[in-house]
Amino acid sequence: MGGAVSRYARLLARVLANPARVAGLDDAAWTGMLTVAVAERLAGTLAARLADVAVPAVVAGWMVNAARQAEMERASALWEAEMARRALAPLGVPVVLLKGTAYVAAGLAAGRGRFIGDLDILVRRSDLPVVEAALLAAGWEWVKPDPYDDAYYRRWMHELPPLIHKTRDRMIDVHHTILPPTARPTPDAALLMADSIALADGLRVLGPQDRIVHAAAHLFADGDLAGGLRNLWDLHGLIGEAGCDGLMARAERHGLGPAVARAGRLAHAMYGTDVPQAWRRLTLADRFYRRRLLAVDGWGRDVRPVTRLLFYVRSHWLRMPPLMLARHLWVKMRR
Amino acid sequence: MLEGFAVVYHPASGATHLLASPVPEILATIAPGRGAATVAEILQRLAATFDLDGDGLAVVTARLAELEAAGLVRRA
Amino acid sequence: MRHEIRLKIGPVRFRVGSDWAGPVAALRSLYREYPAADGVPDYSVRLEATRPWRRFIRPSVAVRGDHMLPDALPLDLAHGVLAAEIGMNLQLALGERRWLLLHASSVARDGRALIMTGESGSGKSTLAAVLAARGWRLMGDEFALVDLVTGEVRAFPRATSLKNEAIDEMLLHVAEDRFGAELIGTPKGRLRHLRPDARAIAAMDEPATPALILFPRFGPPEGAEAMGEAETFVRLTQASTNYVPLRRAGYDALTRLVTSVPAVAVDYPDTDSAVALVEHLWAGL
Amino acid sequence: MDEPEATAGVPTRRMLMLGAAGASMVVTIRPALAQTAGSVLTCEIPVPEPRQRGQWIAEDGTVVPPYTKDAVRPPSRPLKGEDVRKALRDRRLLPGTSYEQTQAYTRYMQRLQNGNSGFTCFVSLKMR
Repeated sequence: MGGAVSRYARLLARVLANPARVAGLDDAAWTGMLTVAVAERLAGTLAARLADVAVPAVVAGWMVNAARQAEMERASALWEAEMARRALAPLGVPVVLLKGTAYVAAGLAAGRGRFIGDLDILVRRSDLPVVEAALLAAGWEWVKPDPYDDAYYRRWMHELPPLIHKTRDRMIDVHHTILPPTARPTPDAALLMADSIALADGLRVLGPQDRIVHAAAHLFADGDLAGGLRNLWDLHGLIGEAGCDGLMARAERHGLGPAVARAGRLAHAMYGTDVPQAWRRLTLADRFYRRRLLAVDGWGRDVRPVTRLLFYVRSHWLRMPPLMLARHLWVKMRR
Repeated sequence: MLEGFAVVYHPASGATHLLASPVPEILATIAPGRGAATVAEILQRLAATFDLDGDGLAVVTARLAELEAAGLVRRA
Repeated sequence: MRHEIRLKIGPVRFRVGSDWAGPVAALRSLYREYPAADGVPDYSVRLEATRPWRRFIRPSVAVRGDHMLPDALPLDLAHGVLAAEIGMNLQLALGERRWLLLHASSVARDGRALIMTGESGSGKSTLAAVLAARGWRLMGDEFALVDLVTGEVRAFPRATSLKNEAIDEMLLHVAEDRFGAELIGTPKGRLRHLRPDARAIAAMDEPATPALILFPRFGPPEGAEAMGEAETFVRLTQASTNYVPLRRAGYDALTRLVTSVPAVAVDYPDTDSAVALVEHLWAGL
Repeated sequence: MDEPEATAGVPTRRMLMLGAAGASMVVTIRPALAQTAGSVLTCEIPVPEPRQRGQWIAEDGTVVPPYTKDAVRPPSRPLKGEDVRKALRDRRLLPGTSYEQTQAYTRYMQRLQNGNSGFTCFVSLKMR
């Protein structure tokens, strides 16, 4: 398993798990590893991991760039969350931060150096109309004024169509649950909300084990595994902080036992995450996932096109019942 | 011409803003130490330092809305 | 990748990979006098076929790398050097956080730097090349790198990119053997690279203290007008590719620059009068 | 309030001109996208976006089904940034298009938002 093409992706995973392994790396290994880190949006994470180990002088400049960019993203993400908080506070409804912004706001290991793009929040489904109106009044606007996409999102997705702030150019995704209603597992959104934790400013984050469930759902039940190395690194940190006691029971309540178990097995295999004995061995299918996670070469190029395509088709399959998939592709195709 | 503008850096947002008069003067009335104020109080504080022309209430309300959108002031 | 070259331009190390030999051979020739760039690059640039078969049939170069812009238009293989130049510019423009980047040309004399910034077509590249031919040290024609701590300018002397009439103009000042091959019909028109002289390359790691900022504009009538600090500040934020992401550090560096260095908007009808204006302003500092 | 740090001097005078309520007195420095893309220059704008392939463009720049009354056919290839820039600057027609097509395509591009294909390219052209 593996092969030369993913050599630097595997090196990156090993170094993230254990930064001391950079000792003795030659220039070619550094070059390949740093390039993979940029391509997989793990540059800031790697720089944070390497902050306390000795690195050769030739990579110091790269480290400065990565660390400063990560610090900028952290500060921008927190400000965007604060602006959303100000817009929504008068409503008095619970607002839960998700993913990267939640990790930095709560000071979690997964947030250290992390790349952060959009702001993701979770609100109660019944609050969606007032939240939408408050955001529109505070300067957010629809990204795509397109009726089909709009109807599609409202009917089938677990989030509002994306909004972008008109002066800050930042996107916000407003979720009412963590997977599309059409997907086979049906997470218990009310339970996620009920067990969420308030931060000092009134914004909330998911409970420790629900964060794991969400990250696993995001990685395995809701996408084509693009950026998977990064998402799996999140899981490594989240599992390290929350532990695995009672985790499977929690995952089952959201219908996501298999996704969480797979996340645990792969995180252990790739990053040495501390998990129960049962998760310390990869299944045959897991190995195929690992093959996809590592499908990037030392120039940052996507490799293994067939593996990638299979996971892409799978991502659509997971989100929609077959008849709907056909209709979706048909509407997309005819336009 | 841009002279006469105040250039301010706002650490929380990382944004740089150019503020034209009377915005810097309005901000000064609610600077840390002087405490929060209603629109009417801001007008009073301005009038203590300056002679004012025009429709003070409408202008101060409009400027505060701009400042709020930029995240520089917050409704208490 | 099949073909690869390492380049060190000023303080920045690149590796450029290519699906074809041509672009790498052209870069090798253009940068033959530059010091070896071993070690670990700061950035990788990839010149790739847009589709596997496009390596052979109507070859078309996609510019990719660590940092990419959406919507980037592929280039003809014949313009591979331009593709590499665009790729390297883009890495700095999108990825660089060590210095405040100004989209500007710069030259130096006695350790002090003249920074020239303006829209493309303002003649800032040509002006820098002409001043270099008249004894100034060329620091760069695309980016001036302002140190966030010291405020000094670092050089980024990549091959000067001359367009259209500027090529003919520079052939009057510099021997033709310093030019690369002429590229016809690029998206920027006719384009030819000029290799910086030995002095510019030898001194490329030496910073200079900024002494004067010019906003040149090509066209009559001749004139020079001092620019206020606030206007200079705002114009330079728009000339910087990384002012906003640098946050506080960018604000501090730019504030220091505009409050310590005079800025002048100059209009010039021809190169000779521009050089005379520059010398006059420089003498008056 | 949050605390901004002022630099250039705040003008102080006894008479304070308040100006009009409708004017904008707070301007925020935006990222210089133009300079970033300007160093790249070669970009293109698909009209309409690839996912809307085959649709036509109405007079007001919206994307409409083919053969809609008063709508125009989309260009067969994405528009080149440089052609768009010249057309905008010189108020000329885009190469190989009619007046109506140039109008419709321009309005289409003006409606693009961040996230749409071609947005970055179009913004960079307008700003240079």
